[in-house]
Amino acid sequence: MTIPTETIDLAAVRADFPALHREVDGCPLIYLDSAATAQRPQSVIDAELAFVTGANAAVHRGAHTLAAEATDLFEDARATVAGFVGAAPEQLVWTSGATAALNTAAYAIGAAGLVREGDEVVVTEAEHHANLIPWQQLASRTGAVLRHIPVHEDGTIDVSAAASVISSRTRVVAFAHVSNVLGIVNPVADLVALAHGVGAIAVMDACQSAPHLPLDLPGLGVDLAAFSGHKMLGPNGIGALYGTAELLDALPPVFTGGSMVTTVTLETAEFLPAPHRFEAGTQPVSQAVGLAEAVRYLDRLDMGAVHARERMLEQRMREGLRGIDGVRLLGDADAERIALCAFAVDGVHAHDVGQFLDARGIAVRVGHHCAQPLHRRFGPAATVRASAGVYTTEDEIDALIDAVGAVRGYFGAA
Amino acid sequence: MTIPTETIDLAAVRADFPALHREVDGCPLIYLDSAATAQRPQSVIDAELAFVTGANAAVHRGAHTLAAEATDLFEDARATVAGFVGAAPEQLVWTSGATAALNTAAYAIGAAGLVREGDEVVVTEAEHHANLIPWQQLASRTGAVLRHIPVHEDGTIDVSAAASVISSRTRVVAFAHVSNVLGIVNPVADLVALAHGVGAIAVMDACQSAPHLPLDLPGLGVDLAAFSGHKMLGPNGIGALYGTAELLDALPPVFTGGSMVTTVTLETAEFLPAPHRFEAGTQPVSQAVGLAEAVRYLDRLDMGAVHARERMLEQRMREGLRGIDGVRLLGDADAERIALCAFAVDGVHAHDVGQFLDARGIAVRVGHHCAQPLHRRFGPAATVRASAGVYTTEDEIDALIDAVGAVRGYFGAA
Amino acid sequence: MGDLDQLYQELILDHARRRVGSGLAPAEGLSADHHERNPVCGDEITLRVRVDGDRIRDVSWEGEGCSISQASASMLSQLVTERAPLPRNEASALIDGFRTALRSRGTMELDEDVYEDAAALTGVSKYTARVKCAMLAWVALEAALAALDG
Amino acid sequence: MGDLDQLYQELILDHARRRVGSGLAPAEGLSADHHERNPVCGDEITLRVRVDGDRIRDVSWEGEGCSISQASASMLSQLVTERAPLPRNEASALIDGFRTALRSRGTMELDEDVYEDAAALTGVSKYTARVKCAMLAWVALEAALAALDG
Ligand SMILES: Cc1ncc(COP(=O)(O)O)c(C=O)c1O
Ligand SMILES: Cc1ncc(COP(=O)(O)O)c(C=O)c1O
Repeated sequence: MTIPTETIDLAAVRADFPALHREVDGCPLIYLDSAATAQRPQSVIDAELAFVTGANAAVHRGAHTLAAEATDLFEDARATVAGFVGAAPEQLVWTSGATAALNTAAYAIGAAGLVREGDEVVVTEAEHHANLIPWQQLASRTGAVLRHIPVHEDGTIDVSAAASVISSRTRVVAFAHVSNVLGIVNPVADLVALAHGVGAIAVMDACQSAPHLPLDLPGLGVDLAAFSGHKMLGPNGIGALYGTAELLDALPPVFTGGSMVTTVTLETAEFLPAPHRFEAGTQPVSQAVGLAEAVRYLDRLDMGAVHARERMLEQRMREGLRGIDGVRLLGDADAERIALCAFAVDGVHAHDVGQFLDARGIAVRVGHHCAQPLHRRFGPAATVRASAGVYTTEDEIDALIDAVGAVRGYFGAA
Repeated sequence: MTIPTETIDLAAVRADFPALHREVDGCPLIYLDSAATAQRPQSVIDAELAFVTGANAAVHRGAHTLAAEATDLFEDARATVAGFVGAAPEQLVWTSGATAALNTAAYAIGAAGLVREGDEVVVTEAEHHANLIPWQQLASRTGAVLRHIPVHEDGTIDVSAAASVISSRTRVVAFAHVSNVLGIVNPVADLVALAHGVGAIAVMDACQSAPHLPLDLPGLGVDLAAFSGHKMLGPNGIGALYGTAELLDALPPVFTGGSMVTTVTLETAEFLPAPHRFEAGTQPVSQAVGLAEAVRYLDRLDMGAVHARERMLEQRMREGLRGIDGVRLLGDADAERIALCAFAVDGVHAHDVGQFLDARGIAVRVGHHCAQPLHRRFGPAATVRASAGVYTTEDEIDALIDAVGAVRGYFGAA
Repeated sequence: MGDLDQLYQELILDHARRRVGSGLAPAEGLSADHHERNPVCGDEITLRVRVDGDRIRDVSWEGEGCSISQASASMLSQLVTERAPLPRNEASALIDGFRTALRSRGTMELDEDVYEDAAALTGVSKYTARVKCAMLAWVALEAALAALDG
Repeated sequence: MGDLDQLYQELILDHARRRVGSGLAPAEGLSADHHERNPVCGDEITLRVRVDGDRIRDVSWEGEGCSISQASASMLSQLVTERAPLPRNEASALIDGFRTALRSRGTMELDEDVYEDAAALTGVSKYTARVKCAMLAWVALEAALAALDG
C-alpha cells in the first residue's frame, strides 16, 4: 500500500454518521456489524431527503418537470455507481439488493438456456446462501448438477481443487470476491481464468468487497457481479447486477412489467435493451440517488486509503483475538483480507458471547451468517462475527478484544 | 357515503406534505400524478429517518440491541400494514413493490405446478403491464394459454364475457381492483365468484385501490393481492404480496437466499414458512417502517372519509373535462371510481398537452401508462392522465380543467 | 444486579451446565419425539415426552445451543418430571403461560410457585431476540404432545 | 417569449402541420427503411432514405407522434433533401452534432446556417424528457444508413 492511512480523518468521518452516536444500555455504541449492514453518512441521508421532498416522481415515464428531474437524477446515479466499479452505465442494472441481483442472474441464465440438463454449475464451499441457493434452484429447475470448490483449513480457496471441479461441463462458476465469514479476498483471477478456460460464466458476489476495496469489475474479468447498497454506506432496498454488455444483451428479463418494454399486446411483449430490460416496475429512485452519494462519499475518502486503513484494523483485530485463550478464528490465513473476523469461544455459545458484548455496547453478529455449509465445514453451528467499517476506530477494536477476553470468565468456561 | 367530506382538514393535510410546496417554472406545483407515485407526509419521512439514524440494522439476524429493535419495528410494521388491508401479519409478504409481488405470484404458481400445459390464465384487457406480462410469461413457460376479459366502451368490465372466458380450464384470474387508466372500481365479487366457481386462483392488483378506498382483502375473497408503498404515501422500494394462509403455504419461494431458510447444505435448502419464505435477503426495513407510518396516516384521515372526498373530486374532474370541446375521456362510466381521468385531446398529442400543463405547474402523466393493450382498444397510443391524492384541492382540479380548456387554442387545433 | 447478570442468573448458568433430563430416555410405552430448530442461530433440540394415557411421565431431551436454550430445556424437564404424572392439559397451560410471559417484552413475570426454577427465565422477555432460545424446548414439547394426538 | 413559446415556436408548429417529406417515396434504386419507436409515449416513425452510391437523394417518412417529433422529422427531411445529393458522412456528422446539442441540457445551440429550420429545435435540449421525441427521426436515419452498410 502506498497510500498512507493518515489520509482519513477519522474524527471527521465519525461525525458524518449520526447512527454511531447513540448509546446501548448506557454504553456508547461500538458498531462492529458493518458486514451485515453499514451505517450511512449524513450526506446520503440528505441526498435521499432532498429527492423525496423535492423531485419525488416516477422515472422514465412523464413529461412533467418533476419526472424529468427524477429521471436525470436516476440515470446520473447509475453512471456514478457504474463508474465506482469501473463499468459503463449500461452495464449496471438496478436491483433491490444483491440477493435479487443473484437470483435474477440465475433465473435469466436458466431461461436463456445457458444451463441445461447434465451441465454443471460450480460454487465455493464458502458462499453466502444468496450465492448458493439460487444456483441450487437453477440446477434443480434445469437438471444440472451443482458442484463445489472446497476451502482449505486456513480459509483460502483450494485453487487446485477448483481446477479439477471446473470442467468442460461447467457453465457457471459463482464465487464471492470476499467471503462474509472468512473475510479473505479470493483468487478472482484464477477462478475467472478457470471459468473462461471452459467457456463458463463467471459470477462474482461483490457484497463484501465493494465497501472495502478499490473495485474494477471489467478489470477482474467477471461476467456478472452483484452488490448491495446498504453494505456500502448506502440505503437499503437498492443494489445492482453488473454484467458484460454481451451477456446482458443475451439474457432475457426475469421480472416483467412496466418501463421495461417497447411494444405490448395482450399476447406478447417486446423488451427494451439492457439495463432497462431488467428493471420492471417503479424503481427505487431515492435509494439509487442515495447510493450514488454513498459511492461519492467513499470516493472522497479514496478507496485505496479505505483499504489501507482496513488492513491495519484487520491485523489489530485478528492478532488481538488470536491471542485470547479459547478463541478460535475461522480461516486465519495471512491473505489479503478485509477487517472482519468470525470466531468461536470454547465453552460459550456464540449467542451468549453476543449478548455479553451487547451489554458493553458492542454490536456484533452471531449465528451462521447465512453460510451454513461453511460453518459445517469448520465445526461450530454458530460463530461470532465482528466486522469494521470506514468509521471504525482502533479503540473500538481494542474494546472488542478486551470484552472477548472476559467472556469465558463470566460464563465460567475458563 | 355517510361520512361527510368535511372530516378532512385539507389545509392541515397539505401542510404535512413538503414536496407539494415547490414551484415549477415559477408556478406553484399542482401535483396530479399521484397514481404514478404519491407524495409523502413528513411523518413518513420522519419515521424512516428515525430508523436510519437510530435503529439501523439488519433484521432477524443478530442478538445485538440495534438488530433486536430493528426486528421489532419491522414485524410491528408488518402487523400494521396487514391490519390496514384486513389481514393477519402472516398473510403479508414484503416485496420491493407490486411488480415484484405479481411476478413472485406468477413464478410461484408456476413452480407449484398450479398452472400446466393446456391450462388457461385469464386477465382483463385493462391490466397494467405488471399484471399482464408476468402472466404471459407464465403461460409461455408452462404452455398454458392466456385469455382475456374485454372491457365495454364505457370502461367497465364485461362480466358476461368474463363468465364465458372463465372455464374449467382456468387456473388463474388476474385483475386490477381499480384500473390505473380508467379509474373504475371493478366488480371484484363477480370476478372472484367466477374464479372460485371453477377452482381458479383470484389475483388482485390493488395498487390503485389501496390508497383510495377502505380495503378488506379477506372480505373481498381474493387469494392473492399486490400493492406498492409509493402509491399510498409510503416510500419507494416497498410493497406487499397478500395471500390466504393456505395458498401462501402451498407456494414455493421464488427468490432465495439469506433469512428465509432453516437448514442449508451444499446440496439443498429447506425453507421457512410464509411469509418469511418469500423474503430472501436483507429486507427494506426503513421502507417497511415508513409504509407502516403511511397507513397510520391514512387511518388517521379515515379511509371512508378519503374515499368520500375522492368521489367529490372525481365528479368535479370528470364533469369539467367532459365539458371541454375535443376532449375524450377513456372509460366514462358513472361507476364507482377513484379521482383519476385519462383523456385524449383532439388534434393535440398527449405529450404536447402534458408539456403545456407542465408550463402551468400542473404535473400529469402522458403516454400509455403501462397499459398498451387498453390504449389500443380505445384508440389513442398515448393519453393524458390526471390523478388526485389525499392532498388534492378543488382549486387544483379547476386549474387543470382551465388549462386543458386552453390547449387546443394554443396548438392551433381548435 | 446489572441487566446482563439478571439475564444470566447463577441458576440459569447452573442449569445450562447440569442439563437436567438430557439424554433421551428409552422410548418405552407411549412416547413422542419432536425435533425443533432455531434457524437464526442453528440451535436445536430433540425432545421426548413419555406418557401414560393423558398424563406425562417425563420429558428428556438432547440438544445444542446457547445457555438460555439449554437452561430452559433443563428447567422444563425438571418442572414436568417432578410433577409427574402431570395431566397433559396442565402441561399445555404451563406452555401457554410461559409463552405469554416471554413475549411480554418485560411486562409480565413468571410465577415462581408455578414455574419453579424456570421462573428465572422471566428476564429473557426483555430480549426479544432471545425469546426463541428460551422457547425452543417448550415449543418442542408442545409439538410432541400434539403429535401424540395426531 | 416564455419557455413554452420558445419550445413551441411557430416554425415548429408549422412543420408539425406541414410534415415535409411525409409519405414514403417509392423504393426505387438503392434505399433503406428503418422503423423507430419511443417506448415511453408510443410515438413511431418509419423513415426511408434513398441513396446514389454514398450520397443521399432524399429522406421520406411516415409516423405518428407529438408536434416535436413530427416537426423534427419534417425539418430533417427538408434539410437533407434540399442539400441532395448529400454525402452520407456529412449526414452522419449532422446527426452527431444534432444529438450533442440536444443532449447538452440547454448549454449548446444548433447553428442556423448548418441546421436551417431544425435549429429551432435547440430549445428542446432544456427538456430532457422531450429529447427523445426530437431525436426520433434522426436516430431512424442513422439506423437506416447503417443498414445500407450492413
Ligand atoms: C457475501 C454476501 N453475499 C450476499 C449477501 C446478500 O446481500 P443482501 O442481503 O443485501 O441481498 C450478503 C449480505 O447479507 C453477503 O454478505
Ligand atoms: C394498476 C397498477 N398495477 C401495478 C403497478 C406497478 O406498481 P409498481 O411500479 O410500484 O411495481 C402500477 C403502477 O405503476 C399500477 O398502477
